[in-house]
Amino acid sequence: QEEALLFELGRADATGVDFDEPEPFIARLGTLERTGDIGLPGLSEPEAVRHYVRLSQRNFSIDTGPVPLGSCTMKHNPRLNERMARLPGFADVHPLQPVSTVPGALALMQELAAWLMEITGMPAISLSPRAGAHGELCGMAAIKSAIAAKGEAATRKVVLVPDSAHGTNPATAAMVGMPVRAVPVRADGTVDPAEVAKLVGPDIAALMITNPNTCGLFERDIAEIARIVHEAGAYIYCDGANLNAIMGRARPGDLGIDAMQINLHKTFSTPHGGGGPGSGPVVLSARVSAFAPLPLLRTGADGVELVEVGADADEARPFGRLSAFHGQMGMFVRALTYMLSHGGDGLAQASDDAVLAANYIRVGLADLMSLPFGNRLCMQEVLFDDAWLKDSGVTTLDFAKAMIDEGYHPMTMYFPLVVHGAMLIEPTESESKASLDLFVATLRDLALAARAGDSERFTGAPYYAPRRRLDETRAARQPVLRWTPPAPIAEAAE
Amino acid sequence: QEEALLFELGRADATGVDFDEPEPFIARLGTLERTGDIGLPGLSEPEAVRHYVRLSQRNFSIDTGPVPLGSCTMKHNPRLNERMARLPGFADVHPLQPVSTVPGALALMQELAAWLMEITGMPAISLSPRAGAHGELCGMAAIKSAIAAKGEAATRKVVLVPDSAHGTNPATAAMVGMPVRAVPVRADGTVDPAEVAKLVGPDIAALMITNPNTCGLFERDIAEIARIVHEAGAYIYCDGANLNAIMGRARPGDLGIDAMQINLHKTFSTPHGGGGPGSGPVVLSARVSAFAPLPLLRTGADGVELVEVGADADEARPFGRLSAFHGQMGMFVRALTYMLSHGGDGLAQASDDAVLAANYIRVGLADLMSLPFGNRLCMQEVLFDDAWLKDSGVTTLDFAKAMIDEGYHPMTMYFPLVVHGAMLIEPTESESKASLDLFVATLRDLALAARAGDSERFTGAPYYAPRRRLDETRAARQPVLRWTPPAPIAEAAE
Amino acid sequence: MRYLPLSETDRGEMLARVGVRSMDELFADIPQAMRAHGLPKLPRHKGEMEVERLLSRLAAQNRPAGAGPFFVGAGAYKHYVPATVDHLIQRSEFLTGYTPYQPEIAQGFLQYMFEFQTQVCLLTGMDVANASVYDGSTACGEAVLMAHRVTRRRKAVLSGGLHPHYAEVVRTLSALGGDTVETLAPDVRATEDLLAAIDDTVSCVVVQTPDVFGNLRDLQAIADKAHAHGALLIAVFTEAMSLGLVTAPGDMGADIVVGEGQSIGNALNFGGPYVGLFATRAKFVRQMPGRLCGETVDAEGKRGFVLTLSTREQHIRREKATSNMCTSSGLCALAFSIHLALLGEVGLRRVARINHAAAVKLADALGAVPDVEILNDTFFNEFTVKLPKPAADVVAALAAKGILGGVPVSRLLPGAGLDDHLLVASTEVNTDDDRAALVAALQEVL
Amino acid sequence: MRYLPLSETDRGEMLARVGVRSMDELFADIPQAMRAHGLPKLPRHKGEMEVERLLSRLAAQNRPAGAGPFFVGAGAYKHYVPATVDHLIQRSEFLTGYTPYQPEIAQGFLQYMFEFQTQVCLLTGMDVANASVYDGSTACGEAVLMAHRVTRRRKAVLSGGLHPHYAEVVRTLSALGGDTVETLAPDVRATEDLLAAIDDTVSCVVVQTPDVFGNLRDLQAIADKAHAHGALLIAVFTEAMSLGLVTAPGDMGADIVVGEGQSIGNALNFGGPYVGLFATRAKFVRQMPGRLCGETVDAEGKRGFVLTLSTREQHIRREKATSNMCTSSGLCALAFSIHLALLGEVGLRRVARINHAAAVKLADALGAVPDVEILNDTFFNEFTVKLPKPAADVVAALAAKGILGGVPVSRLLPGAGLDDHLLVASTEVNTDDDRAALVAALQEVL
Repeated sequence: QEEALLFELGRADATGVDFDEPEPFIARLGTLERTGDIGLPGLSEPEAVRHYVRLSQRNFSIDTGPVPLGSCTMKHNPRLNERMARLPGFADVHPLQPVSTVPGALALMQELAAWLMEITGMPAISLSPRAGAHGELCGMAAIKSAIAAKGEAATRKVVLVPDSAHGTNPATAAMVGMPVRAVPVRADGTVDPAEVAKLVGPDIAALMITNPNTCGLFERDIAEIARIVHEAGAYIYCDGANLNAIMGRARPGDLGIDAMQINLHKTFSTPHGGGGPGSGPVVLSARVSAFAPLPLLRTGADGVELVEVGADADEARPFGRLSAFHGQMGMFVRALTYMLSHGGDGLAQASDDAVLAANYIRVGLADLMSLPFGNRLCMQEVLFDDAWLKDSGVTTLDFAKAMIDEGYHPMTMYFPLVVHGAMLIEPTESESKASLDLFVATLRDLALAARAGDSERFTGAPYYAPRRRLDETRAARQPVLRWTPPAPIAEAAE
Repeated sequence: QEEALLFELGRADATGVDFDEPEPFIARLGTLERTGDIGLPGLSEPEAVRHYVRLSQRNFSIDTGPVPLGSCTMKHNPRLNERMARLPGFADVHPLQPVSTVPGALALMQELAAWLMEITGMPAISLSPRAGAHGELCGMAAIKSAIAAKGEAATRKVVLVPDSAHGTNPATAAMVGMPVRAVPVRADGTVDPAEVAKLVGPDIAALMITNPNTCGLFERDIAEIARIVHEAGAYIYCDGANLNAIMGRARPGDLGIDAMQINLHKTFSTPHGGGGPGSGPVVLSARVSAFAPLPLLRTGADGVELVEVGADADEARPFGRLSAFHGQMGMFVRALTYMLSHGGDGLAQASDDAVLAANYIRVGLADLMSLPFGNRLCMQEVLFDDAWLKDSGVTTLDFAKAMIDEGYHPMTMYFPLVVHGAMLIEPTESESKASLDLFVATLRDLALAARAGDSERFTGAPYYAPRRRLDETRAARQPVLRWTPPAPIAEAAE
Repeated sequence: MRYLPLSETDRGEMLARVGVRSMDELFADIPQAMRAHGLPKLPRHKGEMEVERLLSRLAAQNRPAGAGPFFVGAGAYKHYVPATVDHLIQRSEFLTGYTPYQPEIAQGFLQYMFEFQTQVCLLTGMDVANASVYDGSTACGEAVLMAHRVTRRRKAVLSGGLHPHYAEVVRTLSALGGDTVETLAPDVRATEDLLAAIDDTVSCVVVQTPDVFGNLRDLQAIADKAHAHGALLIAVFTEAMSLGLVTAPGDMGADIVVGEGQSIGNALNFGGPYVGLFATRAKFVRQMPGRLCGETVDAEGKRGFVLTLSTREQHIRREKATSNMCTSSGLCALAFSIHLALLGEVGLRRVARINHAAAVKLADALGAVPDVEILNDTFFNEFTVKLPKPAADVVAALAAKGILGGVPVSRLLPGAGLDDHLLVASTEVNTDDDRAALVAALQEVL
Repeated sequence: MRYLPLSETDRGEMLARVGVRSMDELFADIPQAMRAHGLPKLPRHKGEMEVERLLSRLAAQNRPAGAGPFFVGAGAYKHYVPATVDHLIQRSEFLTGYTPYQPEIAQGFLQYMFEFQTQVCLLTGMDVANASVYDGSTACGEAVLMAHRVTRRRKAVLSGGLHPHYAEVVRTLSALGGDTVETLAPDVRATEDLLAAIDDTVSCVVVQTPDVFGNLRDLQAIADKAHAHGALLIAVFTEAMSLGLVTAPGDMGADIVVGEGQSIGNALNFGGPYVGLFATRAKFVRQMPGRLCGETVDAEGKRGFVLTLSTREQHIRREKATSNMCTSSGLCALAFSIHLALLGEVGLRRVARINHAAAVKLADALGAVPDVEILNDTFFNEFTVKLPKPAADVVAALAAKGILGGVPVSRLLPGAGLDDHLLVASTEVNTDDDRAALVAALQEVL
């Protein structure tokens, strides 16, 4: 059954809430009272429940099946997190109520900060960023501020970005006014310190690197790279999207990283929710820690203090404010709940299991699908390219869409850009061995079918989803971005 | 995708909870410590979530589409009810903690009782019964006790039950040790007082009637029937399953009813939950009110009092206890939440809308489907028979199964027994006009297809459900009522 | 009104289509003399915010178990239920679905029922279990009726260790059906001579373990004698968690096992809804009351599940049914099944051990209080304490100090001469601080 | 560990299949010198019950808005959100789904986004809206950057009525990008001369209404002058509920409308997550940041929805993107959309009127307190009060009496000489008793 749009179901006079009109009073709106209809449709509660329940059923989710999206870390979202985030003491607290009435909220933020610093081995953190890319912006802003503090703002402006970077890295560099220069990736999928050495100089502000990188590999020369960058007077930003691979195995703080965002909705299980909200705290090295944004947390005589104004920031030199209030508290509660549940032992085990699962998939598929950097150990995700599909009439996209018919969310496709037709698979630690075995068996079955020339199974896929393939070109060429009322019949007839 | 059984997914060493072993201690189990494996499978939390989410998706529910089951009143289940029932002050309270620590719980029960008595116009109530049939048992026990108190226990034993009664009515009579005698229904689908007059006598304990009855009709001679029954020294039990038709329009207390159960999961929106839990408070007339079961609520000097012991019951003469503790508190909270939300005006409007919706469906289908008692006004449900399907090769069952393919839960089928191939449709007040229009249009389309001889669409239905028709005969002939481990291969080979 | 989708315009159009001029006319079948005119004595509808405030105010007048030290049991127990359980049972497709009479669109319900039945069989050591009944006490009442059907006898013998509410339910049902019940005297120390009560007129013996006083009972000898006389042994439990640590009734010869499943997956709820577990031997299945799910195949040969053996049930058999029940405890059974799946074998056993350890700790601590005597040799997570004062007074005094210290036996058995007896339970939710607080407070109030 | 499905046996089998002898070997690529060896300084894993207790203890140290009289606003507002909203957004298929890049299995997300975009257009009076950004303040910052792109100028003028946090965000982003910002002085009584600040170098004027002091602003004259000079008007709101009662920014000439949507559907959450609304004129759509959902058809011609115009976005355009954002405020936007669907036109307008009435009542009552002055001529549900004492002290004194009385302007604008100014908000959650309590307490503490 199809589900109509809210605007087709709803009615101007319908409502799903009951409030009595206020008693007559004299309005204080001046001349600015809204006139005319807004045009909003309303639904009674039963209709609203059915509409959204039906809509939900048209979505795939972790709870319904594996979502092996590389670099997205779609792991289990515990329900305890949701329950804790809804405690009135967290959910029903205003960011500007007196600080004396929220000591528990500040303590929670401080505790979260302590865990994240310990996990990453970094000495400072800002909880303010509202998503991963916001965290990148925060980290690069801190680096830019540190450069400015050294009086090099005018000269040190270029950011080095490896080919394999997320699109957010160059976009973030652009937002802090820094042009990007590419660093080629060597044949084994990692960054060559020699290449970095060639590129660094007094114009270089920072290197943005991802580690483990988007090929699923640990940048084994990271320490050497860091040394080269730091000696050149520049800084290292690390994209922390893949932190889930290395908890308890390596600490960014030991690798020479100056700033790194932590996607709480990846490594620390806050729900993706179909695109957000995220949360992207940034850990900072001693080199840049003075340059975090407002607000700051500080341990004072009376416990945790909240610093909201630059003048109160003591030795800190905040570069400003990235958003209103103190950050994504709701996500902090969930992430801390997750961490307390796992403990240090559980977090390390999670990383181990995640890496084991990716390698298990790798060996399960290595004979049928092609590994651009050879059949070697990977981190929490394994990268295939489309060389094995050559001449099959099946593309990476087709293959991914056929996975839908088998009950899976497709893997990350066509990313990273350094390999052709990339398929980046990250199972996470949340899948059982039985689930991994079934996944491997299913992909083997699909791969054999593709090689056998059964291309229709792929090019027409998905067949068993709520929709067949959608016309994205049409959507972009003739954008219809909102509902508009159908023309009245009389008008239409004119 | 299929979903394996818990026993196929789970493992003996897996668990989704974390507890540390207790420190060593000396057990006090005597010789009765359990030895050997229990055989229970465990799941990690991610696996459990996925298992049950996937299972849920194989169910139809009110939230996903209309469930027009006659006499079941599948109405909207507000989420506020769920939230209120989970307040720690209701959900986390023990039935045997000191009464002084639960005044709010008793007050809530008292308030619920007051609303139910006012809606039904009855002077007394027992909240104790745990479901509708339990309420019937309670009501009939009260009647039996009243008869015994008059010294007629040995002689007055027969219960009159109209043909159109629910199966629970005779089963309940059997549980109170009373044989059943049938009352034929007259041609217009209601009970004829003259028939009752013929049957009453000193051996008759009670008449069990349903009003509105299961043909969707109001028993218009109920007052006359009550007079006859009472004059003969007997009592009237009314099945309250269809109370949703008459709130604010008629009160059982004004009709001469002596006892009636109220299904909170029908009229008062507590969730059906795939079969329970229910709750079946019983309202009682002055004639039988002394004979309610324990525990009782009573308004004393210090507010509401809980009477748990017969000796403390003053003028009441409880016939015993129907179950442990005080009843379905969780359902009481939900029902009262629903009532407070609706208010007297909203409850009356709900009944009006429910009756209007049933009649709207009636007139929408009357020309295509057959109405056994003529195209006349009905109450909250409309009854069709299968006369119109004669020679079509399509049965009531086939027609109902075809509704599944159109996105509907089938209506009640083959009940009441007084008509052939009954189809009993109750839309409730929760469906919008658009939903009712679509329902009528869909059933018209189906009816026309059935008449046009497209029998395959029906006899093979459902085609688009998680399962095709299931072999119920096999299930009953070779019952497999639990999972058993597959025989080990070696053993199987022997 | 937010729950009513029809607008006044809709109503007008629909009335016109129906062919009546007003809502009043729709109710023409109700004779004028009987007509009610709305519900004017009830208050007007209220907004959600206002309703929430009203109910929150009532709720706030009650003292939740989780608000402080809590040792109340006697048939309902405070355990920790994972957040996942409550989340899952609130899914629309579980919460708002109907009884699965249409199996094609109810496989989710039916499969969990099949899994639940199996879990109950494993826990109790029995062959078959139904998909749940109202609660433990009604399960007990139905078990006695079933034993009468199986044995064609009409006399039940109830142990003096049976929960008094359960015994009352049995007596109520038996009185209605004209059957006989012999209830033994309250048996605090599990010393009653049940064997002596068994003869060829008895249909069943009903024994609870752990009994209401907390004692564990070895049922084998009772089973043997009952069987020798053609009677059945009905084993009862009120604390399902105990089955993780103590011998299964099915391993001690029970013919029917019934009990309360609230402890697993369900909140205290001031007494309900709970979930009655009901299991028996395969040979008695057709005499069993309640809903049953069975495995079968669909038209394409795929495994599927249906409600089955419904010829036992009221909607088919009418007055010949095994019971008049037509409601199970659906969502509570689902919660039970999910919680038990999360626990698994290792989790259940461990939590059961923690419960026992908690009770042992508490018994040792209370036993050391002057003038306090622990009456049990054996117990699981609850035991009976003899106090130098009426237990009801002590409980009231403890409550005034914020401690819910247990259930006075006098509340369950008034007039039985056990007014100085107190039932005390300790589960995994109790901390050492909780126990220390009880001991300290008890010393003060004694 | 309950969240990790692999057993030790599984791990052993999988390691063998991978061809390594230990977990350590899996991490061979990490040079030994950099290896960490677990996280020994962090505590061990904890059971759910224990974690819940720890967090509940922290939560209990905070004073929730619902615990007593509450008048705090200044950019985040306490409103009543129906239980249905939170229930629906917790459905697995909404909660745990990924960004809808695979539209065939994400039509539920995409359809609500299309509906959300339309709702935002209607509320703001604009042509197009994105599927939400982080919050109102970041929306404001992004709007300025967008205006720079559209006008190819790099100077923004900020009204003195703009929320100081929002102004700070604009200044931070502008400083990073090397752009210029002119911020007018705090404008308590809405008397600033914005028109004078507009010239041909200005890319945009940013004006909030209701402004941070509560005043309603007529934007038309500013829009006219801005347009005459080739600049854009960016209209900002921090209280989405106001759009139900006050003139839409789109009807006063705004080119970009941004604001905070928290008030509809979302809790206070101590500042986040919230939902940033972002709408503009159709002609600017390709310069707009953020995710957009558009209608299209599938291979069978059925209506469907996809993410579209992604050539604006970072994952395609890299450094040429309109923003680096790759996260919307998904679930918060869904909550907004559901709550607004439940409200509908009539509900939104009515709740907005109730808010206004509540604030008018409170203003009248506070205005009658000696030495207290209400500074606003106009307002929606919040206004500025001048006190005879520092507002921060007054707020602290009120808090000690259990009343959260508002936000001292000094907290937002320290050193601005407005220490005796207090922002006070009243919404539909406030009762007459709440207001009376505030007035009484204020009289005591002044």
